[in-house]
Amino acid sequence: MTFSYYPGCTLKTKAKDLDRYGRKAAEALGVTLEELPDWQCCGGTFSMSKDEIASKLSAVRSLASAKDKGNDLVTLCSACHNVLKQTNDAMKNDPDFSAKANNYMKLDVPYNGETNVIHYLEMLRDKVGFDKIAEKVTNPLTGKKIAAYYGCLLLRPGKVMQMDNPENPTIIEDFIKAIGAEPVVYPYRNECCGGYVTMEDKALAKKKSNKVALSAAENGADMIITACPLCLYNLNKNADESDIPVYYFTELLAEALGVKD
Amino acid sequence: MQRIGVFVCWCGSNIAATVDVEAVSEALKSEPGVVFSTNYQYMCSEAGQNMIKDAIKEHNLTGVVICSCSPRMHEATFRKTVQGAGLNPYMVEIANIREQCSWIHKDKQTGTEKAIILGKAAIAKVHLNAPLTAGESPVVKRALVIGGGIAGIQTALDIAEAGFDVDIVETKPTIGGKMTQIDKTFPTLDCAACILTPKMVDCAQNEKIHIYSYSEVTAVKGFVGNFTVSIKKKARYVDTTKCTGCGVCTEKCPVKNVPNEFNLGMNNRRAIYIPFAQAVPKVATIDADYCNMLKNGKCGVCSKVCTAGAIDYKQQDEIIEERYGAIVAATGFNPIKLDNFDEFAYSQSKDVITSLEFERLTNAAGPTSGQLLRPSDGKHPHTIVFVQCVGSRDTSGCGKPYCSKICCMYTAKHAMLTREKYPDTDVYVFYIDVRTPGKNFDEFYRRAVEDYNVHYIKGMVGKVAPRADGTLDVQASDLISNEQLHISADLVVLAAAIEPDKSARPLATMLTASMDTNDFFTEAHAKLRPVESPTAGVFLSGTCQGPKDIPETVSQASAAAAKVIGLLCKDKLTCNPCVAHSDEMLCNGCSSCEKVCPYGAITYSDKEFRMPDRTTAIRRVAAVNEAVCQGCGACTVACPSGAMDLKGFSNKQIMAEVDAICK
Amino acid sequence: MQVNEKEFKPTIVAFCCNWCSYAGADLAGTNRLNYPADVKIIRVPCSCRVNPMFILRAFQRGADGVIMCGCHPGDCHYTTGNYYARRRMTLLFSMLDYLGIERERTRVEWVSAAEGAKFAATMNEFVETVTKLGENKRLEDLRCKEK
Amino acid sequence: MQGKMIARAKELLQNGTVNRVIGWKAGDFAYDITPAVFNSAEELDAGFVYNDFCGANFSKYLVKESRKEGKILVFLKPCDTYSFNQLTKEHRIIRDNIYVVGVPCDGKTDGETLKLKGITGITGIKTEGDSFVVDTLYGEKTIAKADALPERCLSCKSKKHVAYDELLGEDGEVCESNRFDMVEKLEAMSSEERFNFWRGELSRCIRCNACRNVCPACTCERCVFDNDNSGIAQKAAADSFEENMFHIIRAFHVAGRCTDCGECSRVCPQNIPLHLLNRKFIKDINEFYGEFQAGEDTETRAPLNIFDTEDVEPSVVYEKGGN
Amino acid sequence: MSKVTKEQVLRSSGVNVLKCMRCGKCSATCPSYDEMEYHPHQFVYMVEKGDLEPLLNSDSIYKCLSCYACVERCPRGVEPAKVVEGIRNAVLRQSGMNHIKAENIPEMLDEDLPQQAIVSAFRKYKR
Repeated sequence: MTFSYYPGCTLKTKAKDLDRYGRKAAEALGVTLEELPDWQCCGGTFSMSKDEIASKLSAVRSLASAKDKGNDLVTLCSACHNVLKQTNDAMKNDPDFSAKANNYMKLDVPYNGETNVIHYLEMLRDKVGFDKIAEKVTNPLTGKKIAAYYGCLLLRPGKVMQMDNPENPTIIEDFIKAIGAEPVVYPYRNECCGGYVTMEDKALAKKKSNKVALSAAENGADMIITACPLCLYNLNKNADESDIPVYYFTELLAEALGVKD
Repeated sequence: MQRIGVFVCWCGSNIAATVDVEAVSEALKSEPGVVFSTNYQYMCSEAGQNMIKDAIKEHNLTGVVICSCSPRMHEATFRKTVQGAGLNPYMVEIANIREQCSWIHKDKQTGTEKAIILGKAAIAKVHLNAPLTAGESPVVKRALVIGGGIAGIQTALDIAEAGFDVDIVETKPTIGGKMTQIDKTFPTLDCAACILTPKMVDCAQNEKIHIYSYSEVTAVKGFVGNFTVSIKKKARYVDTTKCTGCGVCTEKCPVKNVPNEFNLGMNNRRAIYIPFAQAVPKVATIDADYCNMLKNGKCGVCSKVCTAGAIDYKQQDEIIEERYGAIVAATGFNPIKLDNFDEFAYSQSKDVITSLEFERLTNAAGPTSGQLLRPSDGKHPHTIVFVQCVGSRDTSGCGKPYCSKICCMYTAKHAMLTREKYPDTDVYVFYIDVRTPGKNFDEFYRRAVEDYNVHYIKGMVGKVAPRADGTLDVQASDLISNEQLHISADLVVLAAAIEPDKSARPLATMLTASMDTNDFFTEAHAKLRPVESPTAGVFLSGTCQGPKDIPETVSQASAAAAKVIGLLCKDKLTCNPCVAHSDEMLCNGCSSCEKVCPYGAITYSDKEFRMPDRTTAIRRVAAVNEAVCQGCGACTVACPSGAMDLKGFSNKQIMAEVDAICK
Repeated sequence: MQVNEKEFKPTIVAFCCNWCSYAGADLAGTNRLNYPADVKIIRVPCSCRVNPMFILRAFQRGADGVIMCGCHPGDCHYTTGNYYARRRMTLLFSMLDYLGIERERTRVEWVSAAEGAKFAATMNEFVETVTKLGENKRLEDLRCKEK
Repeated sequence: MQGKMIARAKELLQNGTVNRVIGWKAGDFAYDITPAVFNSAEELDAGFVYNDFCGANFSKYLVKESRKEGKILVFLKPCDTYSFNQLTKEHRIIRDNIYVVGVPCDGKTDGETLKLKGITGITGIKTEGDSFVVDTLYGEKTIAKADALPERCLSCKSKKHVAYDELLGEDGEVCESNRFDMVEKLEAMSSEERFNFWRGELSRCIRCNACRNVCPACTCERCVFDNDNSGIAQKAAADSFEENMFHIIRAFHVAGRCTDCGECSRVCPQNIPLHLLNRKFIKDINEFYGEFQAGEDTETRAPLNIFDTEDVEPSVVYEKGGN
Repeated sequence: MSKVTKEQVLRSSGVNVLKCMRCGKCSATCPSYDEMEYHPHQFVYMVEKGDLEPLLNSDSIYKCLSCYACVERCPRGVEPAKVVEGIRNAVLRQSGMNHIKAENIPEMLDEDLPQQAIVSAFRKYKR
């Protein structure tokens, strides 16, 4: 099983763990992740404005390059996934935007959203299969009570992301079961942690991240896992009313598969 | 050559505002065959109709073209008019210059030009019209009501009252429908069971009414006055003629964990059950999905305890066929599934319930014997939040675009009853709009606010977060005070939108009745024929036509019954004379037409013909049964030789219209 | 100065079944939903009444586009008529395309009695498409054209 | 084979199974063979032939013949039996009045084709392996079948008889055929190219009606083109539209019924490849509604007289390739 | 600063504010509600009225977390967050209106702050 892989800027710097464990686990599962040779930063956030073209072009370039490779494009960072998926959707379904973007890009063959963008979690669920993962787990995290934190970008807008039920997701919970731990469902798992304003408004970021962390703790979780570097940072740094640890889900996956050196 | 009269209607200003009616009647005057052309304010008025009649007599008209509204509106009117003047009613053609011209074009010149062309097409067609005579078909004096809720019950009772036989087909083991699950009814607060169950008993006892419970319609053939319907009587593994409804079996059955649908799964029933005490017919039914005897042949307890010997594990589904003159659809509604609304935590918390579940929680025959208790821990809730419009008025694709109509009133009822019975309970209602048109409805809602101090808050709930301590954190907006609220509630009640029952869509297909995009049955006319389907002989009763409360449902049910009685009173119906006809001289006998005819109206026989060369030949030729043919025209295109044609819509007529339009 | 060429107004024939699409067209009118006057509707009892001969005839007499509307599959007033119509039109359109007649000049659309808005939108779209194609020159009878 | 056929025909005449025989009869020249009815052993001896020029399909003659007194013997090649079945299915021929003897066929040529290849003065023909050996006034000439067979034989769809009372010789199998190649080629062209191709072909039509007269599916009591009441009566193609119209309507009328016997193209004096119209319908039907071969049996409903609720929408035409 | 028009905001956001039925679910679901002077439903309503000035001058446009909760839960498919972003973009596109200035960045940084926070802050708040 071979996929194109888009790591994104943060995974190359502050979130190396997310990337490193993700690659190791993939290898252990027999999945080949081929890093797009010429990927560019996705821009970090998808501009909701229809007339914003330029800021979305770097994402389009990466998508077009993945199309040439011919494999599904796997992302790991929630934010990159959101940007690539939304941009791809616009290229596919917004003729006005795709015409303008193609005009700017001057590709040999116009790009119209042909690449299939999937998140690493979707790859685990739909391509590898959680039951297969459970079989390969050598070091099950038995007894661990883990709270999945989806945040906002992984699931929404639901019509575009189409990963799971945006209000009652199960994909990370199923993942947690696959690695032998017990998922803890709590209501704030899909509410925003306020990561965006961490530079701008610390107080708001603290308030929101505390709400998430406390809700997870209140429901008996030992730890929180996430797919988003910004959420991880924010929950670690700003959720000061709770000391619940936060990990990348790939780290636990690598641990369960016995490849976390 | 026809002598044609042209009559252009102004329809007040509806046509005249964007079509120069004078110019149209003037232009059409010079068309071949037109000997008279005029225009008038309202052709459908008595004066207008007299104008047509006078012109027919004065000018010896043989054909009439009326440029007016849609033929779907007044074709029948004008056919009657010309008939009054001695002309064959099928010598009229209508040019639709209102719906398909004046109402959609703003520019007068454009509208006028198009109206002239439409008029010319109608003239071209009427040139080729021939007088047609309608045949007759008999009416079977028996009606079928599909659905045994309050709508179906009322319709059946009224039809039976008029002396006609009527059958009710109900998929559930008992009639009664949703109303059996409701506790009290607004705005009078009388007990639903007290007013419904006597009607159910009336149905059972009325000798004109036959109830097919636990049955469904599987096929419908025929047409108005003469439908043939297949009804599947599902195996209930109990001989209904022997069962006395004593209920011993339902107490002894060892399978105790079947979710009780009557209480919406909030408690359990046995594998053999009677839905509730007042069920009609009051007989037991075995749930084949759970019965041990039927699943693996091990048990047989019910059979042993049944003194009447009514249990029959070998019973099979049975299909019976019955003929009817009229069919009433009364398939009712269901609350929508709330899968798309998990922000309200319906699937995460037992204490988030729907309004129908709330009805069961307050009903004396419900799982809590009428005590309002939290499903999670059986404690009294002290703060209750009602959320309105859950899935109603939703155009995002998650819910239904329409207003479910009944939620405002039943929520006011729930809030009021709660406050009355448990005055220590805080009750909040989040609303977008409170819609209470109806007799004594707004007064009812105001009582909830003014007399019972229910907190009505203009705003919506955004998120319900179940807390570890069992409370529900309700995050909502209060648009009047412009703040975001957090209410710690014990129970949240969602007013889920209602939708037509799933059986309605396949039924509509069988009945060839049309449906709207929400799967409600379409009425023949939104204002003037609200209880008839566009398909002749099919009538609509209750919520299958649109959201309705009980009083409205009952009025519509009686209205549908009146329409059915009107039909069944007739001994014969006039057939549509626009039927297919085969030219025997051209017929190849190939059977193509017979294959595509949906009514089996075409038969073949060998016939002796005198050929042009004076020999005789035996040829296989088609013949159309005009009483059975409905005039769709499928055969006319299947026929390679052009032997088959359709009266009133002949090849030449349609091509004449094409020519007139394309000229 | 050059005289402006007269703006091309296509001739469009729409065959509409009486029970769904003609009623849908009526609803478009009742709701005052505009679509170009170039569309002229011919009422037929059912889409299965539409003979390929009618469509060819329309082209012969100078139609630039022909559209057929019927009940949605499964909702035919006569139960099955539109299913036959669907096959006939699919094959006929494919043949016209095969002969090099622009495929956009023919169309089938299912419009229910409740879909006035869809009717108007469909007609607007179809007229626009046909207007772009211009006059139908590949399948016309010159003798039938006005000089 | 000819000898066997005459012998068998005589037997059947003699024992009263049939009272006449429809077969091929030599004309003035060896290659202009015409259909004829033989009433006696003598007539058979005098004129009955069966050789590599006997291409004509007799099925259509049976529409009239089967309505006459007594039973008639007919010799059918594999491809003729498909037309025969189709006509039986449509009640156009009375099966009980016909005795069918299936005869094998390895492709039939005609004088016209041979002449174009430079073979004239033909006095006889026989098959030797993959070649025809033609006797001419100028001696024996050999020509490869691949060069002398018409398209319909080169892309033969079946050597199997689907209807017969008895067989002479071995029965064959349904063939792998490449008969849709040209249709595919046309489909791949641009709309403009297709238009020009068909204008080039159809503009040669002289409306001689040969295609219609020979077509085993065109057996209407009265053709719509000859019927003043049909609204589309037309005797001669007066302009490009009418040329198109005649062939579109004709192809549509036989759609789902045409067995692809190829007679239309065989008889066209202008060499218009009319079979390409019929094959387009056949190909579309196969693709849209599943494989269907008209005349394969006498029960299966014609594709246009049946439907599936999940049929493709007409918009499939816009979605396919080309433009 | 040239005048920002309602049409500009509508075009840029691609939102049809007329679809709003004033249920207030957007504001009910907004995680930044208490930090905002004008709330999501007010953005929609005020843009519909053409009352843009207060919004353009309010800090509320920087409080939106772009978390799509209102987009996801709006029963009418109005997508209020896009209106907020439309207003914000209108402000940022005016020259010299960068909300975050590069010279202020170093003091906001700490060593663990992920790249994406900086990148997105620039994208979102800078012209």
